[in-house]
Amino acid sequence: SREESEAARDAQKPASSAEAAGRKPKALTEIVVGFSQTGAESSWRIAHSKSIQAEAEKRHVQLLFADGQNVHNNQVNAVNGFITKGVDVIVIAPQESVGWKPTLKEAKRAGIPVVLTSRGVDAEEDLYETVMVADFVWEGRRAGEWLAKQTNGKARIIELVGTPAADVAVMRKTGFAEAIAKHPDMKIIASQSGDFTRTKGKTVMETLLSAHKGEINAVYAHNDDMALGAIQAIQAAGLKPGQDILVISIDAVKPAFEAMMEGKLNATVECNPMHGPLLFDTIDKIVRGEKVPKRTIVPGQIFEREQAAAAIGSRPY
Amino acid sequence: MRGRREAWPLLGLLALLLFNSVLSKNFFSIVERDGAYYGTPINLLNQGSEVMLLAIGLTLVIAVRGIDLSVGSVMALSGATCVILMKEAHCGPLLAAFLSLAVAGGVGLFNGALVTALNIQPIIVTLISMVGVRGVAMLITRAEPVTHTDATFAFIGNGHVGGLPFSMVLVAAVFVVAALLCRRTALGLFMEAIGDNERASRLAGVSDRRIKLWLYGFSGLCAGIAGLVAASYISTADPDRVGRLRELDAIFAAVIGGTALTGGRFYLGGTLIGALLIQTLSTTMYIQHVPSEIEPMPKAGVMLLSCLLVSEESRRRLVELLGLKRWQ
Amino acid sequence: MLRWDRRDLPLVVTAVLLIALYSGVLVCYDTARSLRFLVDLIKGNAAMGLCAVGMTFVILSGGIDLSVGSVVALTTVLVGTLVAGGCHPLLAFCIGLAVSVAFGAMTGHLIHRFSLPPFLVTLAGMFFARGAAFLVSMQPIGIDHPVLDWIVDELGFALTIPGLDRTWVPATALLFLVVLVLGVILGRSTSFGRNVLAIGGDRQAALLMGVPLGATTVGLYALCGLCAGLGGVTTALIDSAGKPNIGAGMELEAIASVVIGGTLLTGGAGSVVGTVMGVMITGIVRAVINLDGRLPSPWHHISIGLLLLVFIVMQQVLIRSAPAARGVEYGRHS
Amino acid sequence: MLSVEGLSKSFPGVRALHDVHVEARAGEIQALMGENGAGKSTLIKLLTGVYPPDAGTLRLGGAVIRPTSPRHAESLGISAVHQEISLIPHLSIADNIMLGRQPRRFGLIDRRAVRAKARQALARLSLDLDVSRSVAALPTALQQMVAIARALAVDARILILDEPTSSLDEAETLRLFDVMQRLKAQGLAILFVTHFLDQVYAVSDTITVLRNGCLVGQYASSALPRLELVQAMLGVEPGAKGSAAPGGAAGPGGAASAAEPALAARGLERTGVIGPIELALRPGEVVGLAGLLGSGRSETARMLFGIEPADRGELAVNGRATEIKTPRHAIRAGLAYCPEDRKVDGIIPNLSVRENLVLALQASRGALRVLPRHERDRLVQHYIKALSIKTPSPETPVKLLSGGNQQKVLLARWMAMQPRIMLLDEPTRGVDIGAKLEIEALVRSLSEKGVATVLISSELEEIARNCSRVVVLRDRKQQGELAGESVTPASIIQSIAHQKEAPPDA
Ligand SMILES: Nc1ncnc2c1ncn2[C@@H]1O[C@H](COP(=O)(O)OP(=O)(O)OP(=O)(O)O)[C@@H](O)[C@H]1O
Ligand SMILES: Nc1ncnc2c1ncn2[C@@H]1O[C@H](COP(=O)(O)OP(=O)(O)OP(=O)(O)O)[C@@H](O)[C@H]1O
Ligand SMILES: [Mg+2]
Ligand SMILES: [Mg+2]
Repeated sequence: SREESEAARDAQKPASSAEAAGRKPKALTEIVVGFSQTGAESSWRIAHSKSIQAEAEKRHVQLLFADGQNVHNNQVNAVNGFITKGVDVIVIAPQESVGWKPTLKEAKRAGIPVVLTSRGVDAEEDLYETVMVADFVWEGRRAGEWLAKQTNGKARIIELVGTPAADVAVMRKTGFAEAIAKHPDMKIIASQSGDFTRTKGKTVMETLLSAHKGEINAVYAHNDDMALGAIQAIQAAGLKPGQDILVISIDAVKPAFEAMMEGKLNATVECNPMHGPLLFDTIDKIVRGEKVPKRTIVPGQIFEREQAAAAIGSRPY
Repeated sequence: MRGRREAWPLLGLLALLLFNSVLSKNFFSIVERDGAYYGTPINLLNQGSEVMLLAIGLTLVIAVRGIDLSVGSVMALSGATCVILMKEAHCGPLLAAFLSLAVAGGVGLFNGALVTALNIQPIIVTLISMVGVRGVAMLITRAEPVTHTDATFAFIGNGHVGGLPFSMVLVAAVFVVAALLCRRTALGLFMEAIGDNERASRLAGVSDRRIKLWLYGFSGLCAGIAGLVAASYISTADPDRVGRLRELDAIFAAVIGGTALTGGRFYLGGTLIGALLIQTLSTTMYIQHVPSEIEPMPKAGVMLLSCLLVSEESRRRLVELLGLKRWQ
Repeated sequence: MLRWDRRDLPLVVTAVLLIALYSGVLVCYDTARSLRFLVDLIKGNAAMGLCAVGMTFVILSGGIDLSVGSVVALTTVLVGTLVAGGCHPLLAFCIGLAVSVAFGAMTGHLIHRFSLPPFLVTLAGMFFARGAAFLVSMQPIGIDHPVLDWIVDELGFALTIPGLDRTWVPATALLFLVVLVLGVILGRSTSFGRNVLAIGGDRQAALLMGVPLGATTVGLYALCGLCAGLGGVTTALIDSAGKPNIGAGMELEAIASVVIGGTLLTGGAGSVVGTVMGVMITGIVRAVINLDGRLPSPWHHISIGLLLLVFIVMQQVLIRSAPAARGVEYGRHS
Repeated sequence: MLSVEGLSKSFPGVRALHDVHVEARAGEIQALMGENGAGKSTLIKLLTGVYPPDAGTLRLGGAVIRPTSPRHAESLGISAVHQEISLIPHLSIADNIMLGRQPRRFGLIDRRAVRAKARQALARLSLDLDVSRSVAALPTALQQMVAIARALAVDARILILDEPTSSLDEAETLRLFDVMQRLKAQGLAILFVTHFLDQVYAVSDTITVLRNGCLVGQYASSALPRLELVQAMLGVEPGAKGSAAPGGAAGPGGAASAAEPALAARGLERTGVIGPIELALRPGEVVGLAGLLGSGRSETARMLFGIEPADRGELAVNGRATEIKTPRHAIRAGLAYCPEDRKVDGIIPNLSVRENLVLALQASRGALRVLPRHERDRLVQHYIKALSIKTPSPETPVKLLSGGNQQKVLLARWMAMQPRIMLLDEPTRGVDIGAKLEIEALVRSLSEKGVATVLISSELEEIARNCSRVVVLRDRKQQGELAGESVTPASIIQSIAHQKEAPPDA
């Protein structure tokens, strides 16, 4: 069967870089890391890639970078390529959490440790070393709580959802819904997808503003890009974003801070993309044979308008 | 005859608008503020302008039995070029816009050259540019959305002229230019001849290659204008997401407007109606709170219905079904 | 008896260039020098390749099917939901395939019966199937079943090339290869295949020559639906999951592979063999980018574009300059 | 065997057939005659189920039949060759002949058997072709033969041939007639359309005449003199139209002689395809190109017109050395070319008669100098009348016209250009006798105005009638030239045959 055949193959190639069971400890500078990134669809994602690439360079790790162009299958193929190539560590930033099991099994069979970043996968825990994520549900909940406090539990909200079925969107929606469920006077008038993009954020907001004239007093966007689009739509409709209509979003990228400084965005919940340093600390431990925790939450915080000016200087992305 | 042809998609559009005005009370309400009009119908025109621009260019290419899948990527490229030129080369907005349109037209001509000189199938040529051009757009913006606020630039996608969105003025201008070129000169005749029977047209002395080349260039140019509108609309050049799958919308607009993918007769007016139909459809989905996940379903339904409406064969069958003997 | 046929020229040129491309990759990247690379290539492109086989027939008939990507998604969620609901996976596969075939047949019926443009109908089909997939399940669902694990882990065979290496050929790759062979036979040696070519070559003439337009058209799109359904089953196996949002853009990739393989988009000329080469070419080009691993994101796009462009241009130049091509112009219908 | 009762069919704006009764008997060849647009092809399409009839019944051996598709008709035993050659260009000859009836082995097509059967079918027409070649590469005449072979390859009870001989030369036509006689002896009913009166009398037993969609009558061939046949078809005294009847032709081209050649080709050649050709064409002269099927007549015209341009030799137009690499060059130099295959090279099917007619003229003026509306209308009116093109309106898509009328539109397209040199490849193909004479008269009147013409025709009579000189081609090379008194059908045949060492496929 398969196991035998794989064993036979490994026997034929004893010098294979990844030796299945007992990995020899190695230094970071000796290893090759394969990194399968989702794509380059948002400022957040780009900051995430950059952080990892920059850190690899800093620590002299050879990093193979594969852009999945937002297609799950491309990522699976890239990871399979890494396995064939026999890299030392595989880093995956999955486009989707579901659909990784067979590939991870494959990596395990080849004895290559897998580190997940930015999103977890739906698979047994022993298939990967560790996962490094932000808590998306928490982010949504935090945004909901903030809005409840600001509006004293009374709000008529437009929710700009991310890409349908993307689990970040699902979780941010869930968290937010949890938070506002406690306040009967907080109502979501419309919940429409803005695809995580500025253009669709603006288009959807424009349309909804015309359709619900005078009814809306808050916008919750699943990412900053959509919020920035919505802000433009609010302005075009002759209203003051941040004042007539409160706007809160998630991610905390630089343009969001600029918008907050102009008073147009009220708050943004941080979802920290700077996984690089933490990631390579973890990889370092793994290749040296140390134990690492199964799950690392990359912590975030909420930034409000008032803090923007102070914080923007230190924002790296 | 031409008029009759466009009546059917128009009927579809009117039906959709009627449906909206019944279901949502202030669908047609328009307000005036600072000399400009606002309201859902105006939004519709403004938001639909991108697809209209793309579809005008595509209609002409489709008329000569071609196709241009690269338009979405060209949008991204022209927006990116313009913003980067303004931001990093400190070009004036007009010069930047002009240069980026030249780049967009250049991509179109490149497509045209490969199609005509090397005889490569249009779909494959433009599919390759679709991938490659997107890459170039990402390269010049370093793969990030680039924001640039400039009043003149912002005017393209947000400004008003005579109370109407400037983007509509652009659409009207491009439409009039295209229509005049095709219908007041013999170009339209040549295009329809090429699309219908390329060999025979060549033997009749029509310079098919040259016409095709320029039409691809024109399609690139239209996509370039659409790209400027898109970038200006959000004051940002977004190289990765702008224009994705827009080519399908634009082709749909052209085809529902009566232009066949197999070339020949083309209907620019029908194309505009088709583009409006698509935009109205999306707007309807937003307004009626159709969950984004199942949004495609009703969209498919309306698309199919409008196809059936436009197809002569299906009208004939319907008449047969209803037992009405004679039609016309 | 093998005879040289001028109409096979594009195919031969494509094959030669494919071999050249593959050899180039072998020389440049040592990791490609394994059987596993090849098997990965097949496995990784199995779903798209399956769609491309069905698409070949549709394009040969002068049509197009934009719905395949969505049908893949619909099949995966159907399988996922059914298995999650306690249905046996094999039964779930059959139901998924039945639905996709029915979907394709319906598309074909609409196209033929009301003489609608395939582009519009299948675009509507693309939206419809996507929406239906989301209706079945709004969220991705993992598929967990011992039978599936067995298929993924145990079904297949170990392939050894003496002196080279040994690798595992999984069921998904096998399925693709089997469908390929069947597709080639269907295209070359059945009257269905001839009829498809006839319709694509000249619809009116085909009608006058007694080709059953209706049955063939419905059959075509049903076949394409079946292939997309198989693509869905493959995807469900590879991912162990059903996802309503998968397969977007797959239709264009499949069309690209078909056309690169030498099939005319206007119909009437081309072959499944060509499509296989097209699938391999696009697959290799993508794999090269990943093998290299040093390119930043923008260059991924640009390199794919450039490599394909060089390939296509060489293909055309070689075909045109080949001595046999002279005088072909005489009867070229384009 | 087949009887048609009260058959009617209307298209928007046209009554194509009205209350037609036809009787086809087993073991009989029946000729279907009528002017262009009389409704012959429509009748055939009703018989083969391409269109449903508006009214009327069909009976086959007494039983009422309602063919719903060509496939259905074929299963009923009705096999047809349609007027516009209906073959699939990219498929091989064998596939075209056997499409839909391939022999199988283990459920799969037995390709060896397909080829063998196709070869057999061709052999019945004494043809020996490489059946694995695609039909697109064949000259029109051979395509026509393949289409006929296909129709003969089934066990039909009724065989319908719509202008099968329009692009065949004499030898091929005779071979076809031979086969028809054999089939007739086997008890088939054969329906046969042609515009050649000689052929009608050579093979047919009965003659059915249609005029304007109505039945004029059904006659025994032996009882219907030619003159009466023509009268029945045209509905007028033949004298009125047929004044320039065959034989009475005034020797043309007498006037032009000493003037500078309008077109002079010296050693013109396309390597491996055609040539070298030596040709000097004086203004007002009509030169014929004669040769067997595939001898390279069409290729010569295509080379002169720059479609497959020459790669060696010299060409001078009006004494000036001219390079013709594309059709546009040729048009600019004053050439016009009416192609042989109107479906592929000629008509723009979905455009209107008007648009088809002005296309070349407009193309030569460029896109910007639009032909004024009234000018267009005048041209179109003029040519519709001059060539008696039968069309419901100038706005009708040309594909809806009858075959002969499409051909006239093409001729009109080129005459409107007022060219100095005309290359006419089978210009009278599928055109009825009345119109044929009109076209010939037009060619003559143009030549009187100084237009030089190259005329290609498989009908040697036509060449002899119109040409002052004939260039004979063989095996795609120029073989010789006849001039003056020696231009007669007999001498042309002799000239073609004389240099033949051995018949090609005996
Ligand atoms: N599909 C159609 N739609 C509209 N009109 C048609 C159609 N087919 C034929 N007609 C018209 O019907 C009439 C009869 O045409 P038909 O082809 O039967 O003539 P025909 O006798 O075969 O002439 P020819 O000798 O030129 O082939 C013509 O006026 C033609 O324009
Ligand atoms: N018996 C044949 N089998 C296959 N191809 C042939 C045959 N005879 C001629 N050809 C092809 O026909 C072409 C020349 O035909 P062309 O059309 O010039 O002849 P033509 O004299 O005009 O005959 P026609 O009047 O039948 O068209 C050549 O390319 C040649 O390859
Ligand atoms: Mg006819
Ligand atoms: Mg000829």
